[in-house]
Amino acid sequence: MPNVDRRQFLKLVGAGGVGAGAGFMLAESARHPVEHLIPYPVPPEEYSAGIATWYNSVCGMCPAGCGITVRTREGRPKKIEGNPLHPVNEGRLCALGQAGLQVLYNPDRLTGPLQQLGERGSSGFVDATWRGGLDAAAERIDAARNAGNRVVFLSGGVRGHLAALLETFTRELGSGQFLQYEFAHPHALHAANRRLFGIDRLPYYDIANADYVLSFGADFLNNWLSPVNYSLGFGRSRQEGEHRGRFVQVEARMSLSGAAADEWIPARPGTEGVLALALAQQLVANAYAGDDADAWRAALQDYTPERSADITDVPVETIEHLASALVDAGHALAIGGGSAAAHTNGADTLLAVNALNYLLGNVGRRGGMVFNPDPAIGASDTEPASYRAMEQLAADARAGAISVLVVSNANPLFNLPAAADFAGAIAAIPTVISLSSFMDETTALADLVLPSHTYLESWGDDAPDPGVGFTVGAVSQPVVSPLFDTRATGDIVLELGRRLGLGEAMPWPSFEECVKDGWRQLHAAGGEAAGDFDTFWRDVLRSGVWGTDTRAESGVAVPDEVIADIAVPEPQFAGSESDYPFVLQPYLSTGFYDGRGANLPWMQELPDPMTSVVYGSWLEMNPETARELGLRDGDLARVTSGNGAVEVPVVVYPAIRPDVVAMPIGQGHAGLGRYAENRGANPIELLAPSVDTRSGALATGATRVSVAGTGRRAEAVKIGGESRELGRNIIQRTGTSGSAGHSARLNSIPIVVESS
Amino acid sequence: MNIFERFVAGWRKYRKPGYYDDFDYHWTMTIDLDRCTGCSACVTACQAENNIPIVGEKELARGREMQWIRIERYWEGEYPNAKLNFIPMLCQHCDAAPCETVCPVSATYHNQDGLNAQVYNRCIGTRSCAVYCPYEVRYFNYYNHHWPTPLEQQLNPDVTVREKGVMEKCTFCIQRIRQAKDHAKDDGGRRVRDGEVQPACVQSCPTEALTFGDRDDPESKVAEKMRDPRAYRVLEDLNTDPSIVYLKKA
Amino acid sequence: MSTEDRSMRFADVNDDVVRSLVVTGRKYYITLACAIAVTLLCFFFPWFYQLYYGIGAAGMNHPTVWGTYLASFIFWIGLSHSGTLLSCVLHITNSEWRKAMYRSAEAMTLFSLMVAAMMVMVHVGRPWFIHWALPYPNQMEMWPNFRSPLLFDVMAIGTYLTGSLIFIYMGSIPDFAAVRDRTTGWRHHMYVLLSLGWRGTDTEWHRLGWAYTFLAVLIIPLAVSVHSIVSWDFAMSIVPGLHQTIFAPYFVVGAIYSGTAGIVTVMFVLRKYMNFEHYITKLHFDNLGKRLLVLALICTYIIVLELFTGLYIGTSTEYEQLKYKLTGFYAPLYWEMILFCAVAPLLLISKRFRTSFVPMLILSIAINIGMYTERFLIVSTTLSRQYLPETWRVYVPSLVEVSILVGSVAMFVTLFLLFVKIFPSVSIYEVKETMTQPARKRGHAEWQTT
Amino acid sequence: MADHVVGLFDDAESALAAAGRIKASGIGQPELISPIPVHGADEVLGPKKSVIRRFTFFGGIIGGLSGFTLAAGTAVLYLHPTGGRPIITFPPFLIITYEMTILFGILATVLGFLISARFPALRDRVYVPEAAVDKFVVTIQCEGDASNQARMILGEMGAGDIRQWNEATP
Repeated sequence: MPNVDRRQFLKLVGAGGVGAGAGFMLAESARHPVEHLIPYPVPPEEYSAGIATWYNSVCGMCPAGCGITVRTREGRPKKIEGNPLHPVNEGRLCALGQAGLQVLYNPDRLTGPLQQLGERGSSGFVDATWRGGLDAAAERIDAARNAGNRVVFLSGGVRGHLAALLETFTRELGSGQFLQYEFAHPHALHAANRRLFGIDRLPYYDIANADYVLSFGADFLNNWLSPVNYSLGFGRSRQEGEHRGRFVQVEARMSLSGAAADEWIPARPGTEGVLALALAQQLVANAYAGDDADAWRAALQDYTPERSADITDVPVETIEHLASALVDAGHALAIGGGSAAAHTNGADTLLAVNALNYLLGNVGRRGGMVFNPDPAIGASDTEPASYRAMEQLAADARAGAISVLVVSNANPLFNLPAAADFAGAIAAIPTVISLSSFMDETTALADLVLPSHTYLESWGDDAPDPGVGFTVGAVSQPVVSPLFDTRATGDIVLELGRRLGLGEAMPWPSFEECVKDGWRQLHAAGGEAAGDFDTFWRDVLRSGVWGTDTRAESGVAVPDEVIADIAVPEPQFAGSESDYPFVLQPYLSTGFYDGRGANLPWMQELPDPMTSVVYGSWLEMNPETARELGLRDGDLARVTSGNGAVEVPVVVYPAIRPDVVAMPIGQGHAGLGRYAENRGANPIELLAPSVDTRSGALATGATRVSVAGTGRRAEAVKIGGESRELGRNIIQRTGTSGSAGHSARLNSIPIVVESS
Repeated sequence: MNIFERFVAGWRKYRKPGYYDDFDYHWTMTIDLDRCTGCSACVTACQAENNIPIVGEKELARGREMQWIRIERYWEGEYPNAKLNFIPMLCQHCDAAPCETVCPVSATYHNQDGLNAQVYNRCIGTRSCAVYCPYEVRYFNYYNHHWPTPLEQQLNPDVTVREKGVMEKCTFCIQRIRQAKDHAKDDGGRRVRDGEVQPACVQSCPTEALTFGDRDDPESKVAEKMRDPRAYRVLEDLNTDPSIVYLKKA
Repeated sequence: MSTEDRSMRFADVNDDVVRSLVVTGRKYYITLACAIAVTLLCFFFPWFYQLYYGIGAAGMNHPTVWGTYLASFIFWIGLSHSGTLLSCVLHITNSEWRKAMYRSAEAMTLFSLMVAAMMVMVHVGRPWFIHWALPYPNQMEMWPNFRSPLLFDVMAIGTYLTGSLIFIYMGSIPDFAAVRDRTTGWRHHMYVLLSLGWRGTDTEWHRLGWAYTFLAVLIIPLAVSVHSIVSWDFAMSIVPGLHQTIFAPYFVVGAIYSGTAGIVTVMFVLRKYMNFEHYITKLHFDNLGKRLLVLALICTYIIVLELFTGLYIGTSTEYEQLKYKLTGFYAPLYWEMILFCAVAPLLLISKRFRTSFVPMLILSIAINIGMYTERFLIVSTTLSRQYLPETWRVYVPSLVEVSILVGSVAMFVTLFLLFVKIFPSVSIYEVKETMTQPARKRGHAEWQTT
Repeated sequence: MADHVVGLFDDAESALAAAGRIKASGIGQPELISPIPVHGADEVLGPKKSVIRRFTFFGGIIGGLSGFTLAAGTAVLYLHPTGGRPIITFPPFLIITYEMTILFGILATVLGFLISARFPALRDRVYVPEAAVDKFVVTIQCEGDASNQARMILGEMGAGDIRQWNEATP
């Protein structure tokens, strides 16, 4: 509701006569709703008013790399839809991907370069020019380079030719360092695959053809790796033809995927790997007939169902029936990640899960996991930085080894635990340059802001990883002329390169040319048969994607010493159980991913699928736990870890272990514009700096917390009311009572019965 | 035909329940609950396509959400056997819609496509249709909503922006249906092909749980899904004859 | 008739009534000014605010799209059932005691109908298009939907308003004539017009008698239908708790009940402040009290019946609805309603209570508060608990709504205050008819003074 | 022109008796003007029949027909199928019919009343202001001898005041 200021108030008082009211009502009825002009003073030739144009591009909202089709009218993007030709998403798109439009049109976007004249972090930003801004940036970088100090380019996850360009840029600087920090990067999965199979690629999970999917903590239907692709597969495994795959989810807190599962198994957090090994042990004991069966048997002998049941808190019967189901299923597939990998033993857990896959004989097979080939375009050697690498960066900064930090499309201040004190590290860096499109927490601490285009305004390309099991390349083309005085990240880097005399290594006049040049090489590799490049390029732009389905079955082997070494160590939690009785499980939220979606009003208004909460964060806890703590739904609770405390409303959540509490990631921004600012709390702040020992990734699920009521109420804004069906038979199941099909229209009065 | 016969013919015509002999198209959506994961992609798709306003936290706290499709969630059982079921709920486009009869100004009526149409500029805001709707899928504009610049540029020019005091609801993306029908008409007057038109929600659904098409065409995907023994309709005993057919969870 | 009446002469009646019209004390002006001020401040100002910003100024939300505005609408419609209906019934049955009070009771009908119509304007989202609900030829070629229960309302209330207006006017014509002769200036001109040239000839009396009786006969079923139709706004839906066959009689009884209580309130005020002690006596209160008691019992019966219906249907929807009503968020209001509408009226069993003025006033106000609550509960408890539990949400009225409710009462008071200065609020000729005149031949034996 | 003799009585019975005498004397049809309806006037002055009942009856019938026609006609002319109901639906249209029956019945009754009681009065008629308070008045239109005779009768019957009234002197 709009605020009434004094003037409006007086106006209203003035209108407080009946006569005035009548006139007002007339005026009200004559008033037209919002009208907008066509944004084309001089339209391009091919444009005709009222006809929509579709442009294919690549989604930049999460690392999955879905293909998108953007519908534009009068030169303005109106809707983002999935690109039906793109094999990752086949025309489908998740909520966050569709909200990309609000990244473009966000009212809080930075409209031009800014320079900080006051103290860092103060509101002393003044408008600057691009020329001045780039000169200043080049000057600082040049000075650092000459002094032999480090220049760090910290970006979010990038792929394709932009990654290659950034790599070239930092390499050519001599003292440069290129770091990619992606909060949700599956470091543990990489580490596990590397160790078990010697392959450093992510697999493609062929869920569509699997008969039995056993997922350990991976919220693959929501935001784990490539959710749209997995969802497509999941849908097809469920009800396509005669085949109806079963799906079992093992996790401490029911995720969206857990809700879709046929069976949900709340294992003790951090012990999912033990369960996997217990199943492996059963498999080896009962069904596995490979050459290395003996080695496995020896390695897994400790993981008996009984012992594993003790560790995992999963009953022996469950373990046994899972094992027999795995054996009986035609194609059984184990997936691990997400909350199961968020512990100090994350990589070991995933290793155990992959071992299960290996024993099920589905690695490289249909209905199993297929390793993706190396990306065809813009190969970059830079492994995304783990938490350990970021800690190192912070330490270097504090030691004064870093002169310039360029941050692009990353928000380490939000995505790193308070314990890492990245703000302190930044304070020690003389020059911080941000290329962000938004005034996020990190950008607020920059000296110079050179705002970049959003992904819808810039050129780019991408080889999705995890892909679809075969080589795919996609071109991301601008779908709208830039709305503001911003520039593409690639162009900014090229411009800086020119000013720093790196023109030889980066000869392209624009990033568009850089991308095109890369694709020209790709095209040339195709030889004569590929035809003329311009036609090829036009076709790629038109379809938005390039690649052929060459998914082939292949086998892998596991070295014996790895088998012998297989074990899942006990997870280490920060904080003692007596002081901090609950394990905190932060999870990526549906709308915000790792927090990047928090400034999108659609995402703020998207009810969380599990709790229906909008605009805010909350703490999920088991009803039993809540009862013991004397908390009710909507009480404001104080969550304290060894590293901090936040206050959030309680949401009683029926499907979470009593010893676990969970919080969604994404809210709690101090910056990022009007929709995100000062809303909810950020659970990442609470996390202890524990890492997964093998991969160095932040163990997000390894922090213990205590929860106490504050005596205040602050109900989370929920869309949903009563969350029980009360025997009304709204969601029906096959085999339960209720009206059968649409034949029984009249005799199906629902009687109050406890639904079984 | 003499006057009497004409009268009798007219009488028969106007006394026919539902009035239409045949719908031009009988648009129907099937929702496979076994596939639906509750990912909410459809919600945002709808919001983007249909210019659904951003209501704001304060208004949402007062219960004035506007999204035309919502994911309902129902818990079942207790820990550790708790289960969460989702059901997307949108206007059911009932053939015997309770909302239509109650509108005093005919702002909502049934059109020849079997759609429950809402005429925004006719609506005077009695909100009685929302009361009569057992599915609670009609949403009211309590205010004039604003899009902070430049967010207003995302508005879909094919869909009106609704004024305060107007009821709104899912239209099955009628602008897309109209476009497809026009296209088919230009294309030699053929009928709209199955799959040629999809509402935004159906188009976005990552698990392909939603299917849309003409029920009268026995070859269509929806007709096939409706023949599935899992097919049922929510609150069927109310005899509203909805055009949304759900497929039971397994 | 009480003894004091016997000593009165015809001329006194004229004097009293004319005095009530012409002599206006400072107290009246202060009251009127207050009433107008409250109407403007509490009704029109918030309403304009709401028009400017939208219905969102009220507290309605997604499942509960109807709120106090509609409850007020039903309440005022209900209150309107006091006057004209009661007056008609009593006229047909020739009840003697009706005559002193029916005029103001009918005025209540008229004004509560007007306030109810205002509530409709306040209720709808776009009141500037409210005329679209009327059948009139227009360039949009759009006529209303006659299948809509809401349109039944429009028709029924329109008819009722017309009928009540005509009824009260027709009954007042001889009085206008009587007052005409005693007034001067603009009042005289007004009454000349209003009295149509009434002389009081035997033919005129005869015609008036017939027309009046016909109107009464027509209005009784009309009044019954009006509130039945209002109930159908709800009962025609398939909302659990609203889709009830008992609703039509329930609403009619409730309406007469609250209307009768309203009459008691108005009688008290008239008696006290317009110096009508001679005309409005204990007898009236006694009779009204008996009627209230009967209505209270019927009302209680239906309230209980409603619970039984819910229990017997036995579906989850009805059952939860019932449970919610009795124990949920609004339960305190429910029990308050039971106390005010079903329990407290049992006091009326005592004749001493019925003939004491102040306790009757308090009870009548309590009954109306209870009946308002009942209307509010019909809307709020049912709409917030419909078929899909996921949509359940409580509704709390906003400040604007409360203010408009208060303002609507003030509007009613304003209209009534204006009325008492224009219409003879006690029927001169009918009071005279009841008075002892030894020289007059009586048509009916029971006219002899009791 | 039209002269009237007017006699004022204190009570209805004497007035009625006087009127009866005058009627019997054949001077003309006397008229009774009273502050309240006088019961028994029919017996003295002759029975009255009013046309109001016909107005009411036919008004109601016309109302009913026009009500149904309005509803059904609107539905047929502006085809808006709603709720799977037929275009011409009986239960709702009968309610409209019912309300319109009553509305037209009421309006016709008023019309009948105005016509039969000759309202509004556009010309001056014989009238005595006291009749609106407490006097029962007998008037008779007569001239000359008849007028004297009437005065005599009125005086005999105990009229408190006997006046002459003509159009020029209201």
